[in-house]
Amino acid sequence: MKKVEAIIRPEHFQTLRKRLESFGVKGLTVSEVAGCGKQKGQEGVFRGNKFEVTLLPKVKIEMVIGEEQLDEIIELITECSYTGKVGDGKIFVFDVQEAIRIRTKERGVEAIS
Amino acid sequence: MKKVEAIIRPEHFQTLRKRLESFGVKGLTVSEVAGCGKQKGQEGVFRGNKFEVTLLPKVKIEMVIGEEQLDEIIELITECSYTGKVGDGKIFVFDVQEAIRIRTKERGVEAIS
Amino acid sequence: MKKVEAIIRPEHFQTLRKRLESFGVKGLTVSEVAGCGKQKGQEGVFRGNKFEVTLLPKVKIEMVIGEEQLDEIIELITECSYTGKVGDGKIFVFDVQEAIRIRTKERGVEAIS
Amino acid sequence: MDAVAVDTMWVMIATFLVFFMHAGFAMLETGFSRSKNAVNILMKNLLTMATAVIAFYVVGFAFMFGDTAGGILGMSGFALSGVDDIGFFAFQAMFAATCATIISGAVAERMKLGSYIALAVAMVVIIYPMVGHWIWSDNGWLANLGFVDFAGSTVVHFTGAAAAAVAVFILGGRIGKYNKDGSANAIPGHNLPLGALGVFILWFGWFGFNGGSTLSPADPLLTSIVVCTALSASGGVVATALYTMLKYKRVDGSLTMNGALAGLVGITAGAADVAPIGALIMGLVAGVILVEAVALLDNKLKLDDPVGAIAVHGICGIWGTVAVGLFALEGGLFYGGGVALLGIQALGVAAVMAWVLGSTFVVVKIIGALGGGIRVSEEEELAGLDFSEHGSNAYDQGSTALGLGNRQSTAGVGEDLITRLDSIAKDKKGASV
Amino acid sequence: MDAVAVDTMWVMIATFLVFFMHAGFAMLETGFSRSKNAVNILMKNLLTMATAVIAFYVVGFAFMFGDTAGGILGMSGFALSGVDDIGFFAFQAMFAATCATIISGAVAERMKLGSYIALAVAMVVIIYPMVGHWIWSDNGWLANLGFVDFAGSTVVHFTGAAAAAVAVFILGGRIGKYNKDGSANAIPGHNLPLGALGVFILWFGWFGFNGGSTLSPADPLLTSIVVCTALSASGGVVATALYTMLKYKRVDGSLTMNGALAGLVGITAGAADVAPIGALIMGLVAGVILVEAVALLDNKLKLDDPVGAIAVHGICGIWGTVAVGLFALEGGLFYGGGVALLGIQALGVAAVMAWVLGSTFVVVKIIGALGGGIRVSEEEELAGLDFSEHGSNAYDQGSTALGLGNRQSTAGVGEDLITRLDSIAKDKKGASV
Amino acid sequence: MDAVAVDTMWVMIATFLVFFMHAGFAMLETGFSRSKNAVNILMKNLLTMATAVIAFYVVGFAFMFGDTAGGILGMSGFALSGVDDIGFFAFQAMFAATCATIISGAVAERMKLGSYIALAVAMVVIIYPMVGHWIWSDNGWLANLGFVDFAGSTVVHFTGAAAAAVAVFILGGRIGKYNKDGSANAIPGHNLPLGALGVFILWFGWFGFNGGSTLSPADPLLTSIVVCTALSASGGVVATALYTMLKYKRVDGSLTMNGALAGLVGITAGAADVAPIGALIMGLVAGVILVEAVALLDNKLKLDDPVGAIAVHGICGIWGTVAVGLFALEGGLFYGGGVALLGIQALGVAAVMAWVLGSTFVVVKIIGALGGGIRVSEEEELAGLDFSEHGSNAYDQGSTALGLGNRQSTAGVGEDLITRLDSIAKDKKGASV
Ligand SMILES: Nc1ncnc2c1ncn2[C@@H]1O[C@H](COP(=O)(O)OP(=O)(O)O)[C@@H](O)[C@H]1O
Ligand SMILES: Nc1ncnc2c1ncn2[C@@H]1O[C@H](COP(=O)(O)OP(=O)(O)O)[C@@H](O)[C@H]1O
Ligand SMILES: Nc1ncnc2c1ncn2[C@@H]1O[C@H](COP(=O)(O)OP(=O)(O)O)[C@@H](O)[C@H]1O
Repeated sequence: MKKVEAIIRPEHFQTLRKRLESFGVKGLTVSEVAGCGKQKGQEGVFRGNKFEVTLLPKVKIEMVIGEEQLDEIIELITECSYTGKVGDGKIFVFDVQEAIRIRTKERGVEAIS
Repeated sequence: MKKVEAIIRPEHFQTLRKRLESFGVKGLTVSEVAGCGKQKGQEGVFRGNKFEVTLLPKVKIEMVIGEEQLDEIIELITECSYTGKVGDGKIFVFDVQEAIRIRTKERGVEAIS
Repeated sequence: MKKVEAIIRPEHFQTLRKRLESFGVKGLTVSEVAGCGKQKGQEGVFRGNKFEVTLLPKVKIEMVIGEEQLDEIIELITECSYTGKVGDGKIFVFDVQEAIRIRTKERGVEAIS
Repeated sequence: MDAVAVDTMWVMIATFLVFFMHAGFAMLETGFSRSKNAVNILMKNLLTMATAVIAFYVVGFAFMFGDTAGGILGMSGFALSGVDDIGFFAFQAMFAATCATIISGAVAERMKLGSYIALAVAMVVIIYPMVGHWIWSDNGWLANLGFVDFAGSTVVHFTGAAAAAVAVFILGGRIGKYNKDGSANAIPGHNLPLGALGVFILWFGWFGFNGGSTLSPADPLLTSIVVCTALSASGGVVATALYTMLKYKRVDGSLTMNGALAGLVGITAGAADVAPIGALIMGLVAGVILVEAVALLDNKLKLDDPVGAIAVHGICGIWGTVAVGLFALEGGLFYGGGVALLGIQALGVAAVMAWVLGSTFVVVKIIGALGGGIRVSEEEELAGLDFSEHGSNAYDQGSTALGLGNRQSTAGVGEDLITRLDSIAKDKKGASV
Repeated sequence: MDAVAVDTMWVMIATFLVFFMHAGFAMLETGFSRSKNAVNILMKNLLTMATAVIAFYVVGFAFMFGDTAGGILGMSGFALSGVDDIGFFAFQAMFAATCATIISGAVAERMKLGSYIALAVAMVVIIYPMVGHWIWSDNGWLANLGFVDFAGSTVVHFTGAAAAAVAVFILGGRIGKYNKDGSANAIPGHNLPLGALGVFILWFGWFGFNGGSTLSPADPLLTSIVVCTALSASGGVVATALYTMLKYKRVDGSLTMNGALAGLVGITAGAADVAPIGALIMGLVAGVILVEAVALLDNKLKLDDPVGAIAVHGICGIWGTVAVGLFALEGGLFYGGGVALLGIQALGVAAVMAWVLGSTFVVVKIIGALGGGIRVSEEEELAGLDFSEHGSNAYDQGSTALGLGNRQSTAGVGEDLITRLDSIAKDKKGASV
Repeated sequence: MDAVAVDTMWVMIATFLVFFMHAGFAMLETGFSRSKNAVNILMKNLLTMATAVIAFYVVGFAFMFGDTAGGILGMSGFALSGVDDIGFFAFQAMFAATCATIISGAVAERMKLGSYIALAVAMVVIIYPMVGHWIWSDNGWLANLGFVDFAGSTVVHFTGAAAAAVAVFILGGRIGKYNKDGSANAIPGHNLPLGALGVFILWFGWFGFNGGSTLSPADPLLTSIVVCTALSASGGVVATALYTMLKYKRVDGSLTMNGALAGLVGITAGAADVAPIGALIMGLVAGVILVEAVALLDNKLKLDDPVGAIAVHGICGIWGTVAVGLFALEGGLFYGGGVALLGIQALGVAAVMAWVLGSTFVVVKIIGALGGGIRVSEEEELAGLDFSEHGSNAYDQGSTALGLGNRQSTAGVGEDLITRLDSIAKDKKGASV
């Protein structure tokens, strides 16, 4: 099993979610994060003082999936989240030792299917 | 060392936290996440338009623990977070390369005990 | 590649971010989390009822970096986030299997530089 | 210009101000409860005003101010038939709504909307008009005894709070409020700025509540009434701030806000009968009483009242009524008037308490029997009443940041909630509407 | 004391109350739209009040109440020259601002600030005064026909809503509102407690709106007007709550809030001409109409109106105007008055509709042509108007928790937004200011 | 109906409106500062009202309006003894509270609650009454010179702002406000909708502030005063919006809100003496002055004033006072009145400035010496004043989503905060309460 962690633009999330669902991804967990990287912040004005917005809102998606799906899922994420402008985000892949479904106590691939 | 990542129902969190504490877990980190899986969303109404609530709020608990505690902790989480209905959540386990306690610069198991 | 996960005091974040930037870290992702560990909570009063604040706000920083930077970055985080009082936080290190930059489809170290 | 026009103007303006107090109640109660129940509490307040105006128009006003049947209840003027001074009706309708809405805060976060509205209607139709007839109609038996309740510490505030206490007693505390060992947990309100706004609005409206009760700006006591109102409210604030600092080591925000209301309730009965200095003292005492009353109700009596309504309107309502017997320039104990007035005031409070506790108990039991209980299911309570009773949440701050939009912060409590909503909806209609 | 002073006082107080309604509009509209556009909607409301007062002072008042040119338009009193009763001007200026600000809610979340202000000025300068002259000036042609619109269901509310409909029609829906198959999505408002506060404030102010339209507290109808206003609003609330329960299985929070306004708009034309029972029925009907109107506009007509302004002020404005023909004690169909009045009322609505739709269409087209369109860019709309048009967000709750402070919840939408802001700023100035 | 009753009614209503301005101040200041200090700022506002009413009752009113001691200070009427017109007292007490509460916004987010209250009491007891006696009592020396300050641009607003400037100067900026190179950072307010609500409430109340200062609706100038107030406020809004668009390329939300207040402060002195067109110009100028004043104070003078109180009430207060010398129909420079009045106005401002700066400096230094400094500890400031001074937070949005409930967003700043709270509590009591 692998954990895929994708950090993407917030506005891409809903499309990606639907695509992943059709593809057959069984579960995922998302959270609001903020990030910085190549993409530079913006400038705000409040009462005449300029301020820099150094962190940009991103969405982090975590999915634990079977190894065989990995390439296709990476493909799919890359496709859905692409604009070609800096800030599109990153995908990271990790090894997973074990997965347990609390409801059924199933373990391993069963737990995530 | 292992990292245990549990995604559970929000309302189970406080009990679980207390149980983990009594069990001897030394530290944990939680965050608010949203997830989807087997559990289907709900339907809301606003100004007469129905809308689907596709993501459900969950709590993510991250704990880095010693390997020997792993089974018992999985047991404990499964117990506390169980209702038997879909949506109870998942536990994932990862390898940890290193842990450092910032305050003391201790490393490895020392850092988390 | 390694993933460095640091859980630190919120008020240290901005300094750390600037230091990491000067050091040459190319990207990072942060999120708001809550944690408990050695550090005990505080007591609040609302309408005369005392309540315990069991979870303290922390910031979680995630960075995927090249292996060669690991030691220096740990050093840097430890330095910036140190007060010597309990609650300074932890750093965890994980292996990363793969990294992909969505914009360019670069993989591996290229993706994070 | 005839005097009638001037009096009419005064009463109308006071009517508007008392109406506006309901914005204050709504904000206070919303701010002091949790965000997952915010829409519900707002609806309870808005619907109280709406149903109260209608019910008081059809029946309540007649019971309260109609020709008396033995000093007990009025019996003419249904749907305003034969009523000349309908400006007075408008003013009084706002008072009736005030009395009823006091309950909404105390039962917040767990009482079914339908059951609550049924109770509010009962309040406006009979429970409150009965009290009002006794004390404010020309021939009420308490009025005839010389009972003094100028603008309604007892008639409006204590009546509402006593009914609230009954409802809370029957309901029980919110899930998570009390531990097994009987100790109480703090359940902090979710938006104190809204709560504070509510307090300012209430204070503002209260000037109309007390001042308007003169029914004429030519009343030579008017300015004194306004000054007493301001001084007592101020006394309440200062006393609560100091006393919580003493008792809890912090100036408790939400109690100090309640303190203003404690002072206001405390002066409502006596505004036309005491001196400014008396008003100030009454307010200071009310502020201290409030803090103790909240602790007592919360920890000892286990009446879980999220906004402090029973303490503010009930306990301080009693204080305000009884304090007239102490501070009244005419007949007050401290001004050499002996204990006669004090006795009458106490008797009045006791009589009203007996009637309100008893009648409300019966009414709530009937509502519960007809509607399958007055409390929402445990599951709905955990999820918050907003989503289950109203289908959407009060806040949606996240939508912009994440594009998640529809992520419901309170929707995670169990899969079968939705499937049960239709039947709940039916229950509710059966129960009350 | 002379009668003039008393009347002046009454009109001034009513002026203040109608002014305060704008706080209500601002809160309602802010609460019902998304947080990323909150500053923008607040600015639209504040600037509407400011520009309306000035524009009505310079031109609008003269067009509306100046010496008539053939019953069509007034032609004297520019900048109040030669105007004696400037208290009446103050009162009327608040009405003009009300009419204009109705648009702001309907076009929320996507219309350029500059374009909106240009439209608001046009409303106050000519579109609204024309209607007002026809109906409220001594020699207006509709007034002469016997058209009844006591406090402005048509003059103020319908006029504003009709103009709003035109602007919304030209603008189109918000991104994400409609799916390809034509179905509508819910875009929940971000802060219903603020919305509810807005409703309470509006209701409060409406007492001045309707009550103040007597221009004197000596008007024997005053108390009846106040009672009718309260009953109709209450009817609106109750009907909406029950009807949404029936139709959607939940008491819809935001629609019930709108229901109060539906009842208020519904009684504005007839407040001085109907009986309390008539007012109650008119309000009940308005509440049901509202729910259907919102569904109709939203789903069928695809007029995306985030706050329901067109339904509340437009459809219920028509209802209120026409209902006078049914419920008026003198001349109403239900009171044996035949259909004459009904016909006049309908004619009036039709005439006003023709003028407002036509003139607003032309004005909006001109504004669009001069300003490079009236709608913000897609990118700005996604990011929210607050950051792009005002440079900061409405909320910054996060700063304390995280020390992040400057994390902008709405700033992530695209790298070139900032670089385009200067040119946008220039466009905007060209367009309207 | 006697004229007295009508005048009383007018003054009472104005009293209520000026009271209500404090809801506006509270909302504005809360919205413009950070959420971690929201309870604290609310408490400061509520306690200002409460202590001001009491202190003005006991002492302040006597100093201000008592029989004069050489035109410098009043010396009779303590605790209202021998005072007939206590309605006038009520009205004036609200003014005194207004003057004091101006300070609360400027010192927000870092001044100890106890120290602040001590300063507020000093304002109401002596600093403000001294100024008031000079200008508004029958025998004040400035009044005798012909100084014009109709409703208090100088007496109330400039006095409050000058004291605020002293307190801010002594306090220094908030942590993080100024960089080592002296440049200023933006610290955005956390809730602009609340801030906007505050502005609308203030404007609403201001009609009572200026209009009520006639003390009678029979004053033939009343309607002109109301019109001038509306026009100047509108001018302020429009000018700020346009000027920030010019200067910063965006219509700055919070400055435009301040712009309304700038216009209101700007017309307060001259409302009864200028023409509508003069009022409009005064407001427009005030809006521009405001933007420059905020920039100047923030960046050059380094007076860190989170809500812009010093710019709004101070700089625009001076402008309003001096502008009377330019725009007064009688005696104004632009109306051929020469520079005499202008000189008197300038002299008045200078005299008031000298007194207020000097006396406030001494008072604040004394408070600091007695209370161990007037500023909270760095640790408390970082954590937010809410938790350390009041024990709970203003918002608890998270409880529903996560069931975390007690997670304190501001509680993470250091382990020894709690252990120090008791001693802080003691300090505070020593200092001021
Ligand atoms: N090395 C990294 N470790 C963790 N997160 C990263 C890393 N680099 C980038 N990110 C995340 O990805 C987001 C997009 O990266 P950025 O460099 O701005 O764009 P791009 O991927 O198009 O070059 C960042 O905002 C950050 O949240
Ligand atoms: N493969 C997965 N990867 C990451 N998170 C998952 C995965 N599957 C489920 N989750 C998380 O667990 C939660 C519960 O899963 P769900 O499938 O709804 O219930 P159950 O575990 O009872 O079958 C989801 O809401 C989601 O947050
Ligand atoms: N074993 C752990 N697993 C995950 N997070 C931890 C663990 N231990 C500590 N943390 C996180 O680190 C934070 C600081 O830890 P704490 O024990 O309070 O201080 P210190 O590291 O100084 O001993 C905690 O609030 C928690 O968020």
